[in-house]
Amino acid sequence: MPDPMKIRATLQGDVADIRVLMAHPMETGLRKQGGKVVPAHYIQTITAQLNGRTVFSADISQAISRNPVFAFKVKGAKAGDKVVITWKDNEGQSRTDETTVQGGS
Amino acid sequence: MQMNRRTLLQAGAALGAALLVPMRALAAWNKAAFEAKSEADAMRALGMGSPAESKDIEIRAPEIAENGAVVPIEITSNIPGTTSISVFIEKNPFPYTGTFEFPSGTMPYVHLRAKLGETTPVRVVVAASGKFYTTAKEVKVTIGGCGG
Amino acid sequence: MRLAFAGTLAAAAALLASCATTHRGNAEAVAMMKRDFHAEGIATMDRLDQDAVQAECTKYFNDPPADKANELQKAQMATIKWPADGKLLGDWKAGEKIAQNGRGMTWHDKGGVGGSCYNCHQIGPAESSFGTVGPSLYQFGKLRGHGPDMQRYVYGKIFNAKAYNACSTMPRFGHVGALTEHQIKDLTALLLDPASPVNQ
Amino acid sequence: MRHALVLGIAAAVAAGAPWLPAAAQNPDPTAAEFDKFREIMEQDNPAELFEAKGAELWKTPRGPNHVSLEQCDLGLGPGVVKGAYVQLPRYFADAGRVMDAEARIVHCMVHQQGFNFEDLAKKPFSSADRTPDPVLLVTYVAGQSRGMKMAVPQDRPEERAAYEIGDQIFHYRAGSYDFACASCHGIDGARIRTQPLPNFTSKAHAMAASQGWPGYRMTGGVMHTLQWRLNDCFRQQRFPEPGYTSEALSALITYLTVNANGQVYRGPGIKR
Repeated sequence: MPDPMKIRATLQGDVADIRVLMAHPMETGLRKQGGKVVPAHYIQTITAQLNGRTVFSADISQAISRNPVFAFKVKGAKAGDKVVITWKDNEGQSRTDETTVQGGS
Repeated sequence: MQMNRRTLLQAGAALGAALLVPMRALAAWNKAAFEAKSEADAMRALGMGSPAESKDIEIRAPEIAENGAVVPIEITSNIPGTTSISVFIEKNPFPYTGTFEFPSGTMPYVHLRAKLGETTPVRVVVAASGKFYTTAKEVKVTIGGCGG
Repeated sequence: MRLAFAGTLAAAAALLASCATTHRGNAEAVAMMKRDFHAEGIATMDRLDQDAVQAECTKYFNDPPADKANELQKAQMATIKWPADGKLLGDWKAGEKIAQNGRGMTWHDKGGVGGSCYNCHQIGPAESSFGTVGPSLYQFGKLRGHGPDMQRYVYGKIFNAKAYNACSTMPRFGHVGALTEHQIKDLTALLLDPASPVNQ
Repeated sequence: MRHALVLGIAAAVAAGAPWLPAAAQNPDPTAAEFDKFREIMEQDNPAELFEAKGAELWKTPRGPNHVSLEQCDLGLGPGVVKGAYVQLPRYFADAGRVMDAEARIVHCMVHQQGFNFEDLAKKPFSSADRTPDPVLLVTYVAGQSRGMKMAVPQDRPEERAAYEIGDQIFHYRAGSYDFACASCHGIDGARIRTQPLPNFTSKAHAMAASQGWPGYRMTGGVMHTLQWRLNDCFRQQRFPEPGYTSEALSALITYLTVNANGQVYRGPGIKR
């Protein structure tokens, strides 16, 4: 079971600043350990929903850093809106976490 | 055989892109693009043709990266109608790094962190109203500490 | 701003001067390290034992009295093994590789030892990732000449930096057997050979 | 004009200018570029992922004795975690020695949970596929002092002795290359390759020894503590290996942290 994400969603005016940390090795398949190649293992797709509507999606490669960090901004959000983020990796593992938009400055 | 398959893939990708640009370009994780060993091949697999140079794309990334394993990159598109931002790290073994999609209501902005194997241009291609625009920024990768 | 510059320098100098007369014992610390450290890989426990240079430089915060410094330098000078063939300049290209290599003498290092030169010095113009613990050596030969005396100085300095400055931060690469005669010749060439990029 | 300003700042930094804000302090253009992005990196720091795991671990009954660490005394009384990290190292009567955070947590794991010290000390540092429990716990505990001022005690004679011994270890030149900690970290404004070297003998830079540790290290993408940092420093120093959580390391950490008392600790950080 993959470790949970850390999601922060803060309102700035009516824009939700959404920042996410994901626990994932993002193995390139090029790294060697003890003389053996560590197989590629990396997140391929990410989707984010705000109150059930897709607001962000990404297809990514193994060149994204280990323990990935992403941030994006969604207009028309309000405090209490539900943010759900899902990632899927090349080994078929996935993880979904959620948070609510926090009122900010 | 190889040629045919490749041509077919390209055609498929181009067709897909042409049909879906306003809605969702990311129909499926584009294996051909991600496995391409050059930026040009990857862009071809993504059906981007030759994007026009644009000054309306901002890339914020360090001139010299403290560590090539984690290079922060922030991209903002000021092109009206932006639907996606794609990133290519030219000198990486597989340059195509990803595409970020923005349905209407999401600002054309993304922060990501990427691995850079060596000093390289980071190229961004923006899709806006069915057209492609590009700009690039060079990031230097150096030896950091004691090297031992 | 200029005034502040002069003022802070004076303060720094006063601070340094006060350190020069300070020395102290460290028996407790040494005993604790000998109890709490252990040999690892090639790093045996005798590495914690100080020789005269290490002991005196620790004691005097790297600023021993002049007569003590002279005495140490004389003894260190006597350790330098000059090449039997009398030649001090090797191949600057090989020297550049040695200067780049920061490996050697740590716990699990095996094989070749590098000079770690770029860790502390600017040297060739092509390498922008250089340290500043030591002075810049860029254009060293061009600025200071490359005659026999300079060759001898550079070779000797790399072999045993403490022969010239008792408490130099620079390791004694030849004296401790980290670099070979051949490697030191190559590094000497990197700094002095008129064809070396250092002197372009 | 600009040139004069840069010179002035360089000189001020060389002399350790406490009146300048941290952001204005870096005269080295490479280091200044790193500083510019440091804030962005810190804003979203994968260290938080490890902090969260450490929090779980802290309250989970574990070890042969099947108890949690909730009764572990980090110096502020059993179970008090908030603010404990910025007041370590300190003297613990039950152990008869000064202990840094990791030494103390390992002590609790051994004496309360029943873990074997030798097992914990066998591979105490993070690798690509493994983050040892003490590392997660230290990260959690450190996070519970975020935003607080360093207040490492020097009330007891044992704590003052630890500072003095740490000072001596810091200046002790030995090993194949004649290095002391002070060789690289006792000078102002220098760097190794492109990596700036804080001068830990200067009050102005002292916080650099605590700030950012425990830290998420970009190289390898792993979490490391001060115990690891000092271990690897001694490796680079060409010394033998210091014992994990040994008194010598606690003494050195005491020396490095006391000098920063009064400055604000920002929590687990991010490192090159």
